[in-house]
Amino acid sequence: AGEEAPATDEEAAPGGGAVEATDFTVGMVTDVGGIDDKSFNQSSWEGLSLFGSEFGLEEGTDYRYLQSGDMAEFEPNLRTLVREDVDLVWGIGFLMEDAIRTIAQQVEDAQLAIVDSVVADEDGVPLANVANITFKEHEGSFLVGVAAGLQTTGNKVGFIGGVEGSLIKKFENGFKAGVKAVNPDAEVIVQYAESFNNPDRGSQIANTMYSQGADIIYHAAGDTGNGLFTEAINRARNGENVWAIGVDRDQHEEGVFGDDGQSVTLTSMVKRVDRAVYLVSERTMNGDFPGGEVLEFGLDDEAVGIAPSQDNMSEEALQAVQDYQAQIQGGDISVPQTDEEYEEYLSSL
Amino acid sequence: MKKLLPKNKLISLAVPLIAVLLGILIGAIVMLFTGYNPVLGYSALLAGIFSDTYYIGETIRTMTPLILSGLAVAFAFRTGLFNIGVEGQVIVGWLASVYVGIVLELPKLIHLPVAILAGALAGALWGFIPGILKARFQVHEVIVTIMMNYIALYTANYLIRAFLLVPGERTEAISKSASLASPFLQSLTDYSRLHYGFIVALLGCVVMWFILWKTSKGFELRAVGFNQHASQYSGMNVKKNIVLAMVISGGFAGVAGAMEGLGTYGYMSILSGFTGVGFDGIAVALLGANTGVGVLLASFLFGGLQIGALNMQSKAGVPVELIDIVIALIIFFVASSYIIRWVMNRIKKEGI
Amino acid sequence: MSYVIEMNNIRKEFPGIVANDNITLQVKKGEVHALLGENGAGKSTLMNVLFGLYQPEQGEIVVRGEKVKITDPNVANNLGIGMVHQHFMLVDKFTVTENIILGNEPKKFGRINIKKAAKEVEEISNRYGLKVDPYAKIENISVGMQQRVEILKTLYRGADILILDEPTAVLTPQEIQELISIMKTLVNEGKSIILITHKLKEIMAVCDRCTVIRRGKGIGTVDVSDTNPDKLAAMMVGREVNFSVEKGPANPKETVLRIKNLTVNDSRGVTAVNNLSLDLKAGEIIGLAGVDGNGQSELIEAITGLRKAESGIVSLNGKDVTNFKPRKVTESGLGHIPEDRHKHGLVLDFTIGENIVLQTYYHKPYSKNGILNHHEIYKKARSLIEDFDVRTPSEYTLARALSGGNQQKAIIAREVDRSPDFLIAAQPTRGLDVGAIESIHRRLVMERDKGRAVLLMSLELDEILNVSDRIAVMYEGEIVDIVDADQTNERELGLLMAGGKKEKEGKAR
Amino acid sequence: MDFMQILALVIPAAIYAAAPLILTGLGGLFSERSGVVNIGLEGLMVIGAFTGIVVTLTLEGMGFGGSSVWLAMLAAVMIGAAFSLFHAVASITFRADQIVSGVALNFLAVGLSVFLIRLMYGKGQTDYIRNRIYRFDVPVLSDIPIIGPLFFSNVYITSYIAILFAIVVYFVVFYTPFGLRLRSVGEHPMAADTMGINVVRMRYIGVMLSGAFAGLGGAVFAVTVSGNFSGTTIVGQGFMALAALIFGKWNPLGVLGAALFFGLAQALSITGAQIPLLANVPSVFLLTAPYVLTILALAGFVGRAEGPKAIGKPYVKGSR
Ligand SMILES: Nc1ncnc2c1ncn2[C@@H]1O[C@H](COP(=O)(O)OP(=O)(O)OP(=O)(O)O)[C@@H](O)[C@H]1O
Ligand SMILES: Nc1ncnc2c1ncn2[C@@H]1O[C@H](COP(=O)(O)OP(=O)(O)OP(=O)(O)O)[C@@H](O)[C@H]1O
Ligand SMILES: [Mg+2]
Ligand SMILES: [Mg+2]
Repeated sequence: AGEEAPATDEEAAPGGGAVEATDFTVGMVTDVGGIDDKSFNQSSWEGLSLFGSEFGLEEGTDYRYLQSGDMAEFEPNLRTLVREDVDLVWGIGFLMEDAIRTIAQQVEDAQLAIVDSVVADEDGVPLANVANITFKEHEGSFLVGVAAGLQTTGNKVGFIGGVEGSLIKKFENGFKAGVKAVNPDAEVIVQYAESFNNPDRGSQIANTMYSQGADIIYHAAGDTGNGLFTEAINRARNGENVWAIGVDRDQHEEGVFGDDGQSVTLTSMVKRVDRAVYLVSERTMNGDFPGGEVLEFGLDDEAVGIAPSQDNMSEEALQAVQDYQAQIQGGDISVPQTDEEYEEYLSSL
Repeated sequence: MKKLLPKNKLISLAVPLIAVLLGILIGAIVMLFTGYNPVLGYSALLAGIFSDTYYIGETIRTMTPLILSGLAVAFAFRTGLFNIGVEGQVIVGWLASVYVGIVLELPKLIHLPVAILAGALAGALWGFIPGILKARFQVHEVIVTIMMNYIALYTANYLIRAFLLVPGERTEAISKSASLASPFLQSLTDYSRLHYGFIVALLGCVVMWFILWKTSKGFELRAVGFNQHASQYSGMNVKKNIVLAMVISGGFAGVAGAMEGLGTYGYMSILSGFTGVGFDGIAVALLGANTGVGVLLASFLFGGLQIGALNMQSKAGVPVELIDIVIALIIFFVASSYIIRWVMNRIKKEGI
Repeated sequence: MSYVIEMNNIRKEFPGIVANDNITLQVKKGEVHALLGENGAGKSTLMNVLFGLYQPEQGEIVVRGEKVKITDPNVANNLGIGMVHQHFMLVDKFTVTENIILGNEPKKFGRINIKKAAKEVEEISNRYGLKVDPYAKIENISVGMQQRVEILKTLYRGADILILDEPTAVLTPQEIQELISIMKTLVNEGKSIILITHKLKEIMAVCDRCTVIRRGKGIGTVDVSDTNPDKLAAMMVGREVNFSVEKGPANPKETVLRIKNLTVNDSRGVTAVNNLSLDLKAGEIIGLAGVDGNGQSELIEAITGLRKAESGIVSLNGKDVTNFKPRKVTESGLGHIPEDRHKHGLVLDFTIGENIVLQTYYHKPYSKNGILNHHEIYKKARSLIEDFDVRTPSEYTLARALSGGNQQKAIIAREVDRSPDFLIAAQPTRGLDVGAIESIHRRLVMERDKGRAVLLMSLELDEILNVSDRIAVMYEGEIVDIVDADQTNERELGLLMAGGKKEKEGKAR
Repeated sequence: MDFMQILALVIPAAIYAAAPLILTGLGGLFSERSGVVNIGLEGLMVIGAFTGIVVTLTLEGMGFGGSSVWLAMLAAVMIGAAFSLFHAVASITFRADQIVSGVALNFLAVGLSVFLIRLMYGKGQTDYIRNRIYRFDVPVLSDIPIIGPLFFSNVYITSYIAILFAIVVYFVVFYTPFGLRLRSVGEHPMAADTMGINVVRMRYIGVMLSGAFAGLGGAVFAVTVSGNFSGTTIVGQGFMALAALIFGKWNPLGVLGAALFFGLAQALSITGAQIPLLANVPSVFLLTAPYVLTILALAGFVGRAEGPKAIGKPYVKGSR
């Protein structure tokens, strides 16, 4: 599974090069991070860009993005696109749920899509004109947990979350489950930074965790997680043997230190928002808008998993990751998402 | 002397106008030098404010909390205090109004005012703390209010997370009976988020003017702001008035928060950072010369620029940050009104 | 005879006013030259021109026979001109030495050589008899010592032409005597002095010649030996001035103010008023005399509720008002013209109208149910401006824009208009010219004759003697004696103020 | 974790977090001691951080390697000083309200820097710099028991620089002619004027020094803490520095102490979650601790902070 190339490569395009200009238009609204946040906004835009260039759309008119300066701009930005009759309007991130709901209910012929959330009406029924894209982050996190559990030398690993909530809980519980699966004695230290964009806090939390003896730390904290890499590099340069696990994208680059290209990144849990964006956009262009559906992208779709950079992974870990992936896909393991499920999972071990 | 007066008034009016023009002019120069077309940029900006009822609705919606936070800053200024803590007061006001909007069940006629009042009270409480510290211990209100901003941010986030969280990193929505949202106004403005809050904001302008200039309490508040010794000498309770000034200022800010909670959003999210409403309020108050009408006009300018900037980004590709630059320059020129006046007097003299 | 300074045909304008209109001033070497004029006549302006703070629109300055252009104070300093400003130019938080060496610091390895500087300061101060403590902070020393520091500043820079702008306005009689002898020492050393003062007696005492200006115009220069105070005053204001206050005998009635065994601490917690008792009757003026700092200010603050009384009783019209809030005391019949008009008397950024109702704004008719009635407020202001001859463009003018004398008139108007049974006037004429003083004194007597009790606190013995019926002398927080005004004189009062009655020796501080 | 371990964790973290605040606070001190309020410290830090990152990235691209950050910090000092001219011209020459001018500076700094970032890189934030300033153990000293691990291990050289600056500034402000003149201008500009001191020039120097120091503070933050630049790199640190200035009573050593105190509270708020005794305390208490403690300290034992007397007022020759 790990051999998959990033979405920017040709093969990721299921359409396969049938380049023909259409009059389809698509737009996305980013969170405050913008399209270069090294995280899901960027990933989404990569997916949309690939989609656009594959199908001969013109950037800026046929496919484009609007960046939100703050939360108050979600709705105006989304509405701008809807008002311009853009065929498919993406809201990137669960924070846009309410804005999308409002607009979807008011403008019934709009076609909207949201990443990481499900937009439902008062009765909990998904709205018919919104496509909901979610990921099985817990599954991918489980796999990096397995790697961490096997490669820790001190039986102590750490998890840094951005802001506590059901989404990041999926990362946390999946990760913990993975660690425990292969190394029941290992301790997992968990701390939330209460922010997705505070690398300073990220590095201090990492500092504390490493000081306590954790040698591998996984983060699901957006920009805050960059502090983890700073701290890990700081320590690695002083000769300590510490690792970081990246999230969302292959974060090998972030961990590079020294002149010969070593990286403190053990591996990364990739979440292929680009792929989902590409696929759903394509479906919509082809007249198959998945409105009202909740699309759950997981290991099966190769939409979550471990990153292609695997130099720092041990053979044993790589092997174990593959085994567990098969088990999950085969339904032998049900990866916990919530704290309750995790408790259950633990007692079942 | 008498004859000079209208002329002076004219200059006073002209100064902010000139400041705005200069700010926009330099913005155009910046665009020109950085490869954007200023004509295209500004026409997109204008179109993004006026070209559609939707934009007008959004502009007014953006103005609403700005007016109130501007009033909060202006009120404090008028009473000799610098309230940098409007931001924090907005946050607690937002939370309190939403909380009341969620937990109470009352007929609209009662629920809505109570929810707004809750916002005002929370903001007032947040203003009370720096007020009492200033009055009792002479602690500089500027630092305390800066600190209170952070406390508000973290505390509000904590309270939401601990007690009010629903999926989506936010509180649940307020009941309809506490909502300022208006389907009528929305349909009038092509589904903008315009809500009845702007009436509250307009009332706010009147209230501030009334308190400061028409009541004996306002007389005291201003006197204490200008000269504590003389106020004490003339029998005013200086400490009480300092606290009261901060409380009222915080109250305005709290209502600004309520506008977001009860109007624009109908809930409160976990905030990843400051809302900016409070800090913009400082600029609005300054540009508006700390008067009710001035604040109203200034927040129209700011709200319009902020909403229009979105269109400028999407239509002309000019980054929204350009508007921040323009706003900064406008504040700069307003502050430097001395030099504008000086130049204008020069021109006039030479003209005669 | 050559002049050390010649200012010829100086003209200086401010927006809307010609402060100096073709003034000529010639100062001889080694003389004390008085500059006399009403408030606002343009004296300070002229001196600021000489010192380089202002540039004249017209005219020339000749120093020691050479035509010069004094573009800033540095130039003046280099020409040997030093100025002691009407309002002290001292940095409160600096020490005496730091203030003196500022801008001219002796250095050692890049740092200030404060020891050397302090020694120099001590040397100069000993040479001219200007006693100062080089290491004391300005905020902790007396006004008199601050003045000496100002003079030292100029001497440290080697000035031999000294400008002293109203140096005595803030001094006690003793300090004035000291200053006069210092001036004499300086002149004997060959230095020249330009002295601005409103006190004609001082001119007669130390000055050789006197230049009079009126409304920005030079009136003339006279030899002091050829003139007398009446002539000078007439020159200054352009008419005859009556110095002695015309008043009939007092007609005291019932006791209005009764103070019994009052003890008050000052801001540092030291006893400032010590077990003091005093009765004041309707229809009389008691003058409160004393050297500054003997508890007068604290006494007044305690009476008015601005300061807590530690023990004792203050009663007004038979009602105990001890430690009442200021407003309660005011409402019980107190009017108070405060010592510091800018700090306590006025809200400078309020209009005259608003200042006029500063004590009464919450009353009918100025407000009703908490709502102000601007119409009534400004109606009142207009009538008081008229009655008290406050010179202001309008009742909407900010108090800040008024001259000192007119600000004081506005305060007096406000306080007197409420017809208080008891009126405190603390230093009501400080810094004002004779014309203004005359009218204020007349007003105080008028109030007495209407049956009010007046407590006049002043550091000016002339004022105390002229206006009061009885004089209470304070020394170290106690009233050492109460004497009838027409049965005492300056000498006796001076002795009492120095603690004479208690047979205490030494300085009064 | 044992107590020593906690200290070894918290104290270096406190010093590290304090460094940008110390530098910026010292900058504010120069400006305010000369009589010019500087709310614009935040904006000046933004410019410093912006310069620090952009110059580092550019120099790295040109192959300067490890020296890039140092040159970048130097550049930040100069650009910071130049940018502060905006505040100086407005508030000194144009007699603008100093608070207003500072607020405008803050708006301008964020707007301009992000605008330029978009122009230069086509996106809202920069890449991460490669050559950061990394921690090191001071040779020999770090081996001293107790003191070594607390103060000489895991330290940033920039922290030492900041502390050194605080001491130097203390000397300059209180023991040199320049310092005396600077303070006199902030206390009583007219008095200074009559003593032949050029008030306007002193104030320009004060404000530009504040720009230089705050620029350095921003750059230090950027190259040690954030590693890249975006509109949210500096959020509130400038205001905290201002608080440190007031808390420290406009005294360089006071600023040092206040900044260290803030740093300590911040370090505790992060590390506290993993300290057994503090782990069960809701995080909000730790998060808000620095701010609450500052307020309590001001109300309780620090008491009234009285600034330079003439602060905030434009100096107009001959006015009274
Ligand atoms: N800085 C200033 N700017 C503008 N006008 C001023 C300024 N200073 C003083 N004035 C004007 O000068 C006039 C006289 O002011 P000044 O303080 O010299 O009064 P004064 O000489 O003490 O008068 P009085 O005899 O009433 O005490 C006032 O009318 C005031 O408006
Ligand atoms: N800075 C200023 N701006 C405007 N007008 C001024 C200023 N300074 C003085 N004046 C005006 O110049 C006139 C002369 O003022 P000046 O201070 O020289 O009077 P003065 O004779 O020293 O009075 P005083 O006895 O009160 O000290 C005043 O009436 C005042 O109106
Ligand atoms: Mg005067
Ligand atoms: Mg004068």
